[in-house]
Amino acid sequence: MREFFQRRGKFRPRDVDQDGADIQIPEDLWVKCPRCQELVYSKELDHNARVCPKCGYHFRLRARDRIASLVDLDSFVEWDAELRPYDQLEFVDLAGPYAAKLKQTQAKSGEHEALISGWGTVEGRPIALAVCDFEFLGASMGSVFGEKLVRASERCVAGRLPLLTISASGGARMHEGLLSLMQMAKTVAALARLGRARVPHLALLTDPCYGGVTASYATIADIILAEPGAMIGFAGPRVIEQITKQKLPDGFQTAEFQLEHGMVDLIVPRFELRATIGQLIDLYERPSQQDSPNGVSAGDHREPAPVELGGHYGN
Amino acid sequence: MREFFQRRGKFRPRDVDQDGADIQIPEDLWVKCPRCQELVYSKELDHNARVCPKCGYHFRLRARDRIASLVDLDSFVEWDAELRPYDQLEFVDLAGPYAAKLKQTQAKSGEHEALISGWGTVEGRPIALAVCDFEFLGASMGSVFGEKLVRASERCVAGRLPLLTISASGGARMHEGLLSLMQMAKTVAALARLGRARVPHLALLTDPCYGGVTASYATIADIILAEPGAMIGFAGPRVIEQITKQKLPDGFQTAEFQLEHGMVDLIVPRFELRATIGQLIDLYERPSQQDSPNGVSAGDHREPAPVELGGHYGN
Amino acid sequence: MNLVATMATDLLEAKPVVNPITAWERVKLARHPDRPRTLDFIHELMTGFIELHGDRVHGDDRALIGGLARFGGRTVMVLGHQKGGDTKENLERNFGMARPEGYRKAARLLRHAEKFNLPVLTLIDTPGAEPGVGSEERGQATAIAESLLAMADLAVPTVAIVIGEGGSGGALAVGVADRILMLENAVYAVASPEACAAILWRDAARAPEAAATMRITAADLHGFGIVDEVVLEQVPAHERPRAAILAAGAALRAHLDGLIEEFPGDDDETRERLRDARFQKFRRIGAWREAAWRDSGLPLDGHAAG
Amino acid sequence: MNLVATMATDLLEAKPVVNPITAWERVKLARHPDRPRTLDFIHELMTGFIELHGDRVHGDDRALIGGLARFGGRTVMVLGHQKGGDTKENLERNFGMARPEGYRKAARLLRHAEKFNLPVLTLIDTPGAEPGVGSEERGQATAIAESLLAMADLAVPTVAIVIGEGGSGGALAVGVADRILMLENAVYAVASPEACAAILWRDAARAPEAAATMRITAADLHGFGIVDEVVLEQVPAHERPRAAILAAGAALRAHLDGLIEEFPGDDDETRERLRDARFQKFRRIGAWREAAWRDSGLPLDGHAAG
Ligand SMILES: [Zn+2]
Ligand SMILES: [Zn+2]
Repeated sequence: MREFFQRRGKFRPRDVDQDGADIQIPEDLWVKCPRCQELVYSKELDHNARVCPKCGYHFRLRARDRIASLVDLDSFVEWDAELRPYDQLEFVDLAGPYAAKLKQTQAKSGEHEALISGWGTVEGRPIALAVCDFEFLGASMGSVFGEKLVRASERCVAGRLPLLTISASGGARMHEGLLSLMQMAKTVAALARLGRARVPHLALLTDPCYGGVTASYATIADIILAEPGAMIGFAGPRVIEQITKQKLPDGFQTAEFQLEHGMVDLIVPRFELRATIGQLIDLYERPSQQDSPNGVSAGDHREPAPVELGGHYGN
Repeated sequence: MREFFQRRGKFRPRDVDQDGADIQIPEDLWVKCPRCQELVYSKELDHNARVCPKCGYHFRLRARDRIASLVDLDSFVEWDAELRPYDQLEFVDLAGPYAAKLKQTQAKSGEHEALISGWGTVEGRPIALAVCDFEFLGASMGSVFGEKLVRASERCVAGRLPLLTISASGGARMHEGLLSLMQMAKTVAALARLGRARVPHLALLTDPCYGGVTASYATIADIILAEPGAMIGFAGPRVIEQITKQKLPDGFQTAEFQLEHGMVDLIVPRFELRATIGQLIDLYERPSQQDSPNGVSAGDHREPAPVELGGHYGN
Repeated sequence: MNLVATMATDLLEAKPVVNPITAWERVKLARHPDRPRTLDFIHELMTGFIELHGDRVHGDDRALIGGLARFGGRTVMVLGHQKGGDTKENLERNFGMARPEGYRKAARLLRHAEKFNLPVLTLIDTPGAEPGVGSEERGQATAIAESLLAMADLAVPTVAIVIGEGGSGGALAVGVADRILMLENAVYAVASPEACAAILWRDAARAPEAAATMRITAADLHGFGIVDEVVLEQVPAHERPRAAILAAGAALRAHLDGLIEEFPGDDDETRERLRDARFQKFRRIGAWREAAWRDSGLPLDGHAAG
Repeated sequence: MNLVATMATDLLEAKPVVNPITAWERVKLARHPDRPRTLDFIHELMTGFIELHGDRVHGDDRALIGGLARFGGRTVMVLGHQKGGDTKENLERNFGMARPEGYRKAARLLRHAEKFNLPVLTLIDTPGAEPGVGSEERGQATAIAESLLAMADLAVPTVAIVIGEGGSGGALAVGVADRILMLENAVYAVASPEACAAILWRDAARAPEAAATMRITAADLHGFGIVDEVVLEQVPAHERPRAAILAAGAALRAHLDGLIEEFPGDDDETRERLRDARFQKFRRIGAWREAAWRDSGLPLDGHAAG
């Protein structure tokens, strides 16, 4: 099997504060699959798109790994990487000031914020991406997250570029108080404009996807995709159990549960995602092109192109 | 108590085929209330808007009685009374040809079709009405029903006149085959135009309201009112019981059930209907009139005007 | 002539386009278990189909499906009732009887089509909307009405085709189209012949008689001006499904091309003109007369001015 | 200056508009059982209120109500969370915690308001959207998102006022307004101080500390540029409810008049201008900096250019 993508450590962002090396996972590490409990060789997992080869469990992906796994080689151009979170509230909790926590998190994650945005091509078709990095404070929705998403959306309106949002988030960022909550309104208002411009917004919900993200931009998309087994909801399962003292039903809040309850359009296994996105862009981008003389479209049943990944960041 | 309206026999349409006298209810008849099983003196029932004085049960109203109970004295002008149903299918069932059945029904009901339309004023405010007469073949939705409703709606667009539909129906008229079914599309398409013209459509659902009527124009209204206790649904309870072999829940398909399930805006007792309709027209008709100097609207809390009824048809 | 009379359609001139087999025989053909179903048409006629799921409020109805696909060089939104091929699939598909979730999904996908200016194709094949406690609780009537409204209001070209059973409001909910086609052995009725017979003959077994008088065949409905084109089946579709599918595809293509030629672009004026034409199409459907007033001394009934 | 830096709002200039009582004391005032609630405001300030019910898909939420009324010589659509006055009513009102039905009703009534060009007033008073199995099954997140979208897209003037507790996404769902007002002792927060304390201090009892650092008071939020006007309470609203209601009414009236003066009529151009102004309002909210690239040799962090 081809390598699905290179190890995460190699997609080091260009402007990290600290060298990414200290958070690289050694290639010979064994990882325990949280679903089937089997041990999987880390390198094998990477070669398999971080999908458990034993049971199909989809491990979480870092934002840059996700982007690398989707876009054509060397095609991704990042936007607004210079935006930095800022502790306007002078928020201090048990762990100390938010400002210090930010520095720590930036160093540990190698990212400045929880959302990476930019554009690239998928099977040759341009698309904008806005991708959550759950390793950055649970991809909570702070001011920079909101601002980056809004700027991406504005570029999409201007350039008539379809937008793919890929979400995984614990919800709001409490350290930014109501400014964080307001990012729900801000991003929805921006995407409302994208909608009025009739530019498609595709959303991919990945594990875990909760709170402010699910209750704002992610679920008003034109097409809602989800990864198999992803946990998706408004309130987290522990909160619900604590408050209602109810045992939660089996499979509660999984992507499959959301499909059954009418909340998502389709569940796409990671291996098929690139092809599905390509096919969707294609459907929107050439709505009435004559593509064959005999009345049946040709070339719509593309074979998923070989997945070429990650190389442009380093290897 | 004032007479709520005159006996139905007196609202004889101007152009009946046969004299209405033979279907007048004698004034001294006793009527058994289907809910509380008490005997009510017929005249007392009429004086009480045909609401059971013992238990509040709302007896069904004929279309012209309903109109008389709502509009200002002498204000109603009927539309399209000259439209006649026509047996295009040459439909024949166990009881004989549809054409013959129509004649019989017209004679017995004193109406030419199941929908009476026109306009009048309610507390001085002009409004169009389209009212089902359940006594006419269960107010099934035939071609004339549809055509009259469409013409009424077109007049409302032209004159920016709010439309009140009052429905009670068993559903489609099988004797008119697919022409009957298509009246659902035809009326909805007409009301879609009314909607695009931003003219309000108020709907009152009364007992019983099923099938094609509930599944078309009646439930796409801007405001949906229902009479207390009215049975409202898509499929009838007997059909559902037969097919599903399930016992139906208590109160299934009542107006109160529909309110609880989010399908109607409010339940209006018959005595309050005139005032509620007046208030609603008022809210739409003068959306931003300065009606008091101190910033709080005056005159919105009108006392329900004394109900003056029916006289213009005869008494 | 003293009589004011109008007729929306002219029955007298309608001629059967096919051999006279009985209406009841057609009902049996329309319901034949081997008759091609919606997904067979989609897979044969279209490419790149991506099924979209869910009503965003309660569930996903497997009896009424829809999604994006390429057809005739265009991206279209395709919707249709889906019956099952065997008992297991029929249970999953609820025998093609949609629930409120199905109609709400339909309305959602119709709005999606309008947003992206995609033409809509619908395939009709259902015994009717599901009658049931749950469906009533979740507003079956309201859901159907809203799907009708979404179709009536749609500003993109729409073509519907009845491929099997066109059963009542549950069928019409996705049938308010600019063009309505029917396969020759499909039927389209206000109620099932069995239900009609049970009510009007007090005996469901008299369904064949009911079927005949209800005028439910493609030829009848073409005669009434409801159906724009009858797609012939050289042999019944269950015997040669691919031939029927391709014939349907050619007809769908021709009507869609015609509509797009007549209503090109997505500017406000074209959209309004399209909606208006659709309204006028349905506006004409029905049979009625206009009588003079009784007090003018004229007879109440007259002959149709065909 | 080498540093590229922006700040959306200027905290440094924000001054408390009232006596410095603690944030936690305000939380207690905001939740006081005798504090006037949405229906008290409606009945005192408006006439001819007709409550409209139902989401047309599943139910009617008594925790989030709405309807038509006359206010300031205009017909308005008014929406608000409704807490109960006693235990019985609180159970009926679910303590003001709306379910998906409530947010879907809100979206429906917002579209209604737009259709008839009626301005919208919303009153915010909720601990938050209900967390529960049923709410999740029926798409609580989706319902909130669609209410946000409906408000963002609305082409009529909207004024929101936080009258008590503004709790998280469940509050914001009806808060995407052209003007946002707050009563002086109301609070508005991304999470309850108890929840925040439980997570960040691992001890819900430290809610008072959390409340202080979360900056949830009207004065704070006015300082951040989120709240347009703080409506003073001469004494806490539960002591003299009518005075607070009338003060709120006057402020609502002034902002609504101002909006209608700025955006008169319902032509396409005005509607687009109104939507655009609303977008720009929310577009500005947030705190961030723009740093130069590391490889340009500049420091990553800098001072705010206030
Ligand atoms: Zn595994
Ligand atoms: Zn009684």
